Amino acid sequence: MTERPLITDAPNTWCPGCGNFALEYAFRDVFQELQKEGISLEKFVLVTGIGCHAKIADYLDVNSFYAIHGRAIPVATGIKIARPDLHVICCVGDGDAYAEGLDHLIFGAKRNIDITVVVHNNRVYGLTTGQYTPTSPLGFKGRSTPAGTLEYPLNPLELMLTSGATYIGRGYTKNLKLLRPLLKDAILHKGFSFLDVLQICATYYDVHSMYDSLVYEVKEQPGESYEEVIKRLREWDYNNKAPIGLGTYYRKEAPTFNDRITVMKVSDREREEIIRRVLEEHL
Amino acid sequence: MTERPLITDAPNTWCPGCGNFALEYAFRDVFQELQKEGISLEKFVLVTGIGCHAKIADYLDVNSFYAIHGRAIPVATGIKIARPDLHVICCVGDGDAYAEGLDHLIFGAKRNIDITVVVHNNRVYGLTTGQYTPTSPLGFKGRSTPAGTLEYPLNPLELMLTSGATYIGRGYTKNLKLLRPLLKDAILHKGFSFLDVLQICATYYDVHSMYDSLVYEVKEQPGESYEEVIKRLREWDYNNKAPIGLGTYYRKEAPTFNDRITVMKVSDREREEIIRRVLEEHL
Amino acid sequence: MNDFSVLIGGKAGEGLNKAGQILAHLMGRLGYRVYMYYDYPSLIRGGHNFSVIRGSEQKIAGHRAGMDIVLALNQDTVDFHRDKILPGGLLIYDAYYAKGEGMAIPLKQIIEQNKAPSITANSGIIGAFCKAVGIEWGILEEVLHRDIPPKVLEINLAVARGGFDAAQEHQKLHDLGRSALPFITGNEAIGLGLIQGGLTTWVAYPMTPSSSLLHFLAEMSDKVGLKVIHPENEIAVMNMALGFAAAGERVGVGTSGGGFCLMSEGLSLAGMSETPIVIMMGQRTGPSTGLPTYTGQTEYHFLRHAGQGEFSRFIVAPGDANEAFYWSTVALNLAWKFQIPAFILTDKTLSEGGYSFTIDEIRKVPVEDSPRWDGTLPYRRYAFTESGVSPLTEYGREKAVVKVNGYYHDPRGITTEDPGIVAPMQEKLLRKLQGLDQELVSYDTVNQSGSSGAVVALVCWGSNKGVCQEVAEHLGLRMVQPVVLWPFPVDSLRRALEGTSRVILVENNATGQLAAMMRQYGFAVHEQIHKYDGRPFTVEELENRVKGVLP
Amino acid sequence: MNDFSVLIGGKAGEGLNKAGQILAHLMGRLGYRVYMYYDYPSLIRGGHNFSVIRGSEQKIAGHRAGMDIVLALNQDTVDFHRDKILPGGLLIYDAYYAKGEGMAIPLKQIIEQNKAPSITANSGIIGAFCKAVGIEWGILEEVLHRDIPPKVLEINLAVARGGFDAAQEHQKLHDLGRSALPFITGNEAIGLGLIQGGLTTWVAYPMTPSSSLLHFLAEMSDKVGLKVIHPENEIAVMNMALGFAAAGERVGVGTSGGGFCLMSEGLSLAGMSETPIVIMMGQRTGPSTGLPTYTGQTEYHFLRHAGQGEFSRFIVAPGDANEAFYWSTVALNLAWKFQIPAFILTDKTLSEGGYSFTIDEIRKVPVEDSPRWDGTLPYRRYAFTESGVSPLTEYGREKAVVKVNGYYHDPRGITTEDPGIVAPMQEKLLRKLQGLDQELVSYDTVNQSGSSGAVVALVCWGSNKGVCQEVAEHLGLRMVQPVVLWPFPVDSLRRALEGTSRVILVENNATGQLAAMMRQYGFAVHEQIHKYDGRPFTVEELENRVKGVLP
Ligand SMILES: Cc1ncc(C[n+]2csc(CCOP(=O)(O)OP(=O)(O)O)c2C)c(N)n1
Ligand SMILES: Cc1ncc(C[n+]2csc(CCOP(=O)(O)OP(=O)(O)O)c2C)c(N)n1
Ligand code: SF4
Ligand code: SF4
Ligand SMILES: [Mg+2]
Ligand SMILES: [Mg+2]
Repeated sequence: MTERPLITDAPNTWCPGCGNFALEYAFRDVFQELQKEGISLEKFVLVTGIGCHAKIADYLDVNSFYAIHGRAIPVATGIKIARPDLHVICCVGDGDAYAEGLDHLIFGAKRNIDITVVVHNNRVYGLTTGQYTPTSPLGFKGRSTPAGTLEYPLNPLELMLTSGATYIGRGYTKNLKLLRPLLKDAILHKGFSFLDVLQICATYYDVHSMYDSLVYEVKEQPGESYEEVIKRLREWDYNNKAPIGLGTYYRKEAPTFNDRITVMKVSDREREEIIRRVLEEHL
Repeated sequence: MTERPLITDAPNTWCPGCGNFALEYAFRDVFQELQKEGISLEKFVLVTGIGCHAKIADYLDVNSFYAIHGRAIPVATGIKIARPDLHVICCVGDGDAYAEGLDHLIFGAKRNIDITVVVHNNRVYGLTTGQYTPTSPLGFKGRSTPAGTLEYPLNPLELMLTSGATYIGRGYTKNLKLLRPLLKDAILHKGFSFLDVLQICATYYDVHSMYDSLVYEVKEQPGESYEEVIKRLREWDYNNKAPIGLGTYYRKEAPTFNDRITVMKVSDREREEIIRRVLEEHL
Repeated sequence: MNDFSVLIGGKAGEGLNKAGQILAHLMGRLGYRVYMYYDYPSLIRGGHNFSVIRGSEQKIAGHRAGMDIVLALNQDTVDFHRDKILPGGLLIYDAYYAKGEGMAIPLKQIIEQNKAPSITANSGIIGAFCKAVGIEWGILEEVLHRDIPPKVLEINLAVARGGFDAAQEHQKLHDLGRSALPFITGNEAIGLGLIQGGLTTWVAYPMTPSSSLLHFLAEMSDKVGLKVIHPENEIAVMNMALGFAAAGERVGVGTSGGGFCLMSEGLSLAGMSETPIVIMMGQRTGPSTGLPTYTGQTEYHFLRHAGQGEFSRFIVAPGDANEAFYWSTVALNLAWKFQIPAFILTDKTLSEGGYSFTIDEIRKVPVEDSPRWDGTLPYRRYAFTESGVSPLTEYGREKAVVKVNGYYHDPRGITTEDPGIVAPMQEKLLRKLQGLDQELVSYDTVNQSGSSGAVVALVCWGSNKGVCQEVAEHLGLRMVQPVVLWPFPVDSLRRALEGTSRVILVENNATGQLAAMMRQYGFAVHEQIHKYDGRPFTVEELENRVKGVLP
Repeated sequence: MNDFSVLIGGKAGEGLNKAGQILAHLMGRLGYRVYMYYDYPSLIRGGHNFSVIRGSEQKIAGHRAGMDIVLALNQDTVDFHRDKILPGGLLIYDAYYAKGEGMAIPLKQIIEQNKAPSITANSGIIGAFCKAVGIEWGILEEVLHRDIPPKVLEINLAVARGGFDAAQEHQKLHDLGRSALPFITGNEAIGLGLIQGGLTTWVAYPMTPSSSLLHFLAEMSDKVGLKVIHPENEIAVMNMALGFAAAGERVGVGTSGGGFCLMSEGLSLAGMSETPIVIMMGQRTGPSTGLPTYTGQTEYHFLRHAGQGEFSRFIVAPGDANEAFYWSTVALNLAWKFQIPAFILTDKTLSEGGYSFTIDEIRKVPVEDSPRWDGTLPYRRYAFTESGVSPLTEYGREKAVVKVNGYYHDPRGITTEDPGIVAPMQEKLLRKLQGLDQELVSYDTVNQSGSSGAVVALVCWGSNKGVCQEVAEHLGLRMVQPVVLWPFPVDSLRRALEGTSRVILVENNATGQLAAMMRQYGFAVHEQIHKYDGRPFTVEELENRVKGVLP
């Protein structure tokens, strides 16, 4: 078994107090734990969008694809279809996954492709210096909306349930103790796993005291109906003050996209044979 | 009041038996009715994507923007923000609105922009000759999936509710009597109105006998809770056989995007004055 | 020389593409080399569709304006095409749905007698055609056996026989006594060439004229172990394909202009991250949705420059099915060998046109790949090398940490903003073009035909190859066709144009895209012939246009 | 000549951009014309940021490598920049966080004494700077009053005073005795130019270096009645903007390369549907995410050819703030007058650089619009005209049925596939370029400076104007800068280059994009100087590079 520190020597450029650190360390710990449980480190692939969150691709010493803004999920999908043996994890931002590339998030869930999507949801565009995102509250004063936004936020958990995600949870970067098992759980879930992680942006949207006063741990309710799950998911609408549940909200066993694919290997010789045969059909 | 036939002389190229005819005539009738009720015809703007459905932009003799595949909704949004006095209606396809441009549909709903989106949902790509769409049933054998699709369909009604649409209904091209009042209702609703219209594709997906045996008219239930609405919306999942409700499922009064904007007009002289002032601030 | 053209026309939904193929197969049986042009508007039923099938002793890749036979299933066909009938030619038409001068066939009656569906009118008029040109019933029977699905074979045979019996012999189509060649479309040739090159995955979103390639590969997927994925849109297509490539698949994507726009951001990511990818780009008449089912040659420069930043790419524009097959294999090889995007640039004419295909004339190309990682640790995805190409490995290899990155990065793939790494990394990206250029020395990047000593040259690219070649032969001109469009084959083109004093460019666009590129490299362009109404040139039309600019 | 440069450096989050502005304002007060370069990596806190502020008697638009004063808030600044200090220059540094040779200021103590936040270190070191160069306290006080928000003014004044008192006079910065000019960034100049041109709507998604224009216009929106919309992504941006334009708004969008890729399909729709639109395209170092906060000039050809099909467009690349203002107004006018997309092509250097701005030197441009519909029925959105421009009206006008269409269409805007309409419609789209070319005769599309009789010309575009102009002056060369990049100003460029025998191109890219375009139009290019590490040229660096290629 490799003994790797798992953190690269790339200089870390997150702001002091940034919630991304918690995610970085949680991932490191979970990778180490999973390695002990027999998953070799080469089997992890981290796919990221662009934003502060995405720098994690440089910081964690595992396979990575540092892709483009909003497009981590299709990249991850390609990797997973090609190589079902890999654990493909997307670290994406809320601007990334809920604005620029929202459709891919929904289609990932719809396909139940067996990847894990972790949204570093700081409810702001961090790297581009503080504009609103689809989960910013109504009236958010960002640099593109100095007079306040004109839209209500989306509730990503509800959206994911509707879209077919088979694992849905919410984490919080100030609750590392919960974050680790959540990440591990999501990674090990077979099917499309979705985690919305409330991540503190120390510079542009530091609402940790608000979160601290509202969060509580949810307990999984295995026998629940779909409507009951929705009700729970809607307890907090990302806008008004309400109790904010952390933990696993939903989990379902279902065939994944890969489960439905069967492909055989064909040699170069066989290919030529097939081409000849096709051409004969076209005489 | 103008007396216009409302159907252009453009040669109609839909297949015999195509459900788009029903939509064309329903629109014509509704425009005529609304004109009688005092909305002048110039106030309607039809924005379309690309596909068989989109040809309606050529056939109806009203203002139109025949846009590109998947992008009718942003075009319509721009028109509506610029000109709140216009009634902006998007005729889009299921490939168009649920695949290529799904994000725009969700953001239209999220903004509660006061436009009407009518999806000609034939559950197939018509114009590109019969591939599956996001509402085709699992296992659909289209030209890109000869062995059958590997994904469950989306339920667009549920997705729209989650996203913030304030009017949600379902129509059927073989029920013209219901289609007309539905269209009218959706157009007159203030806020984002969404109609999924089950449209027969005579050539690539003619399931009218299935629909005929399953459809029934839903009655609006004004006092319903959100979870109850969802339950009703989920009665049919676009995959399995189940009763298919037609009519209005949801309606809510809420401020629209335009309601939240206030813009004043500024003359060219005033502009120059402001520029001078800004420059003085930069000394 | 034997050169024979037949046009069959009717409404969309009447199977005119299929009918054209049957006619092509019939001519093939008589030893003809065949080309087929299929013209259809963007609609599913109705309108006016037609196929022109031309057979010749020589291999051809273009159609003529004049027709020996016109087969009219409706009045539109008579009205639109009667003027094209050559002296001594013949109109064969449906006696019920059309009026005209020629041979009327009571198809409606025949169909009714046989209680056949109306779509069999096709077979009926093809029966009449066979009789008229002296093709034996037995040959038609055999072709229909191959081309018509068993379920409906009997009924089609019956109607074809009815048509055959109702017609009279008009002009004997000479039997060349050679065996038939496979008849395939440009897109089928691309698909087969890719399969030959070891393609394992195809990702595409439907868009004319690339859809038929998606359909063909989807049909083939079971047979050749191909994964064929049709995702939510072209953005997903491109990025998913890059994921496949990074995971070790040999992958390609197909699209047309509008879809390609959406891929261009991912293209730039491919460039920066050095992820190989093959892109089939089928041109049609633009701008925007333009004429979705017609042709054009307007995306050469767009492909050349698409995506922000500067990086190496390869563009090839095959001129017929043989070239399409061969260069598709090569494009896959070059994409992987150099870890760059490789474009197969086609247009509707090539992609959906039908060609006699001669696989035995095609030079065999073995599957080539990137240099592979030798296991030295740490793995450096972007190791600096003389060639600019770094040894490749895919995710999951023991001990390798594979970091793919769209930012500027150090050799390990970790983001850097250090100007001392950025500049050599940019050079690495562009240095591959030199290797590519050298590699291409051993390929025929510029085709030449016609009169090799002629001082007037017709220069064209892509699907105009066929018509230009013929016109050059008729008029004693030189024909020069760059097949590789990037890196621009300056030396080969210079050699091909040596001794010319007048260079005439022929393009299906309005501005002259190859002309602009040639000028950039110091080549003189004296005349430009453009066509931009969505229709390809016929031989006659081009010949007249060329005569108009000859001194 | 008075020419003075100061560099202030520290970590991101320490307000070094703001500090640079204050320094610029201070020099402005002494009558200097100022240019500021701001260098920062893509991160929010930490790392190394610095601003170079240069004042000169003449207007300048570039920075020098050598510094008269370096203000170091940390050790990195000392380490990275100490070599740049000119003979007689001075290092002023924070006594606690840095070590060096020069003037140590006990900023930490001053801050602690005043119980000030650490970000005020900025003001402290600026105080020291003022004392060192003999700027009176009163002037600094006045500038801080304007530049620092009232809430934190007192505390900053106190720290500044502490710094001022702790420093010694070193070298007197000559007071030129002229009044100050406004100091604005390139993006602010564009924003103001667009407002001057009657902009009513701005739609954008954040992307460096266009974000600051979005922010500026968002701040201005209340004052000038501007709608500023930030939608879900760039695809929405472009298509939404086309909706605005069709509804009668004067609208623009802003982005950088990756976002522009996503707009290119909508761009082609603008072309086909003849919907006017202004696009501000801020270049940064590519490919892909590249170096998001650094500069480049790699999208000229991409803009020229983006989008499928062929249609008219306008591209202007201003070289400084004055040009940015003027040409932004003009771009809006031309977009509307010709119903085409008009690009304002900038780069990070121009967009985020600071310039002394002289509005009074800018030729006044009245707002121009399309010819308007005269009410004749039926309204024909795409009426054929000699100019190719059809009279415009927007949705909602009584009796007008306005049909906008991205397919080929007849004059009413109804889809057609008729080759007899398609060809003239394509010609209509391209004919506008001729009108545009004629229109541009009355504009200075190519700038010339330096020694007008010189036989050696430095040719550049965009933000390289400033450095090239200076180098040309130093070396007695001619400086030629095409501002309009499309339609390519062939005649003006020819005139500007008349009499030259050696043409040296200077570009912030690796392949030479202007060079390629010039070659295409038959211009000789003898030497090419490239820089592609994301950093702009300094005057000295360019001068050396030019000397290296001079005979
Ligand atoms: C196509 C495209 N548009 C815009 C950008 C600029 N951009 C970089 S990161 C980012 C937003 C980041 O926000 P989020 O995803 O929430 O990440 P965070 O920085 O908050 O972690 C944007 C808009 C880009 N890189 N690409
Ligand atoms: C960007 C882009 N991709 C692909 C296409 C090709 N295309 C035209 S219509 C269409 C699908 C139409 O399906 P749908 O929206 O369901 O409309 P329908 O024809 O069924 O009415 C596609 C993929 C296109 N025009 N643009
Ligand atoms: S800006 Fe916010 S999200 Fe980005 S590094 Fe700083 S604290 Fe973290
Ligand atoms: S293909 Fe289907 S949707 Fe299209 S016109 Fe024909 S029946 Fe209608
Ligand atoms: Mg964020
Ligand atoms: Mg459809």
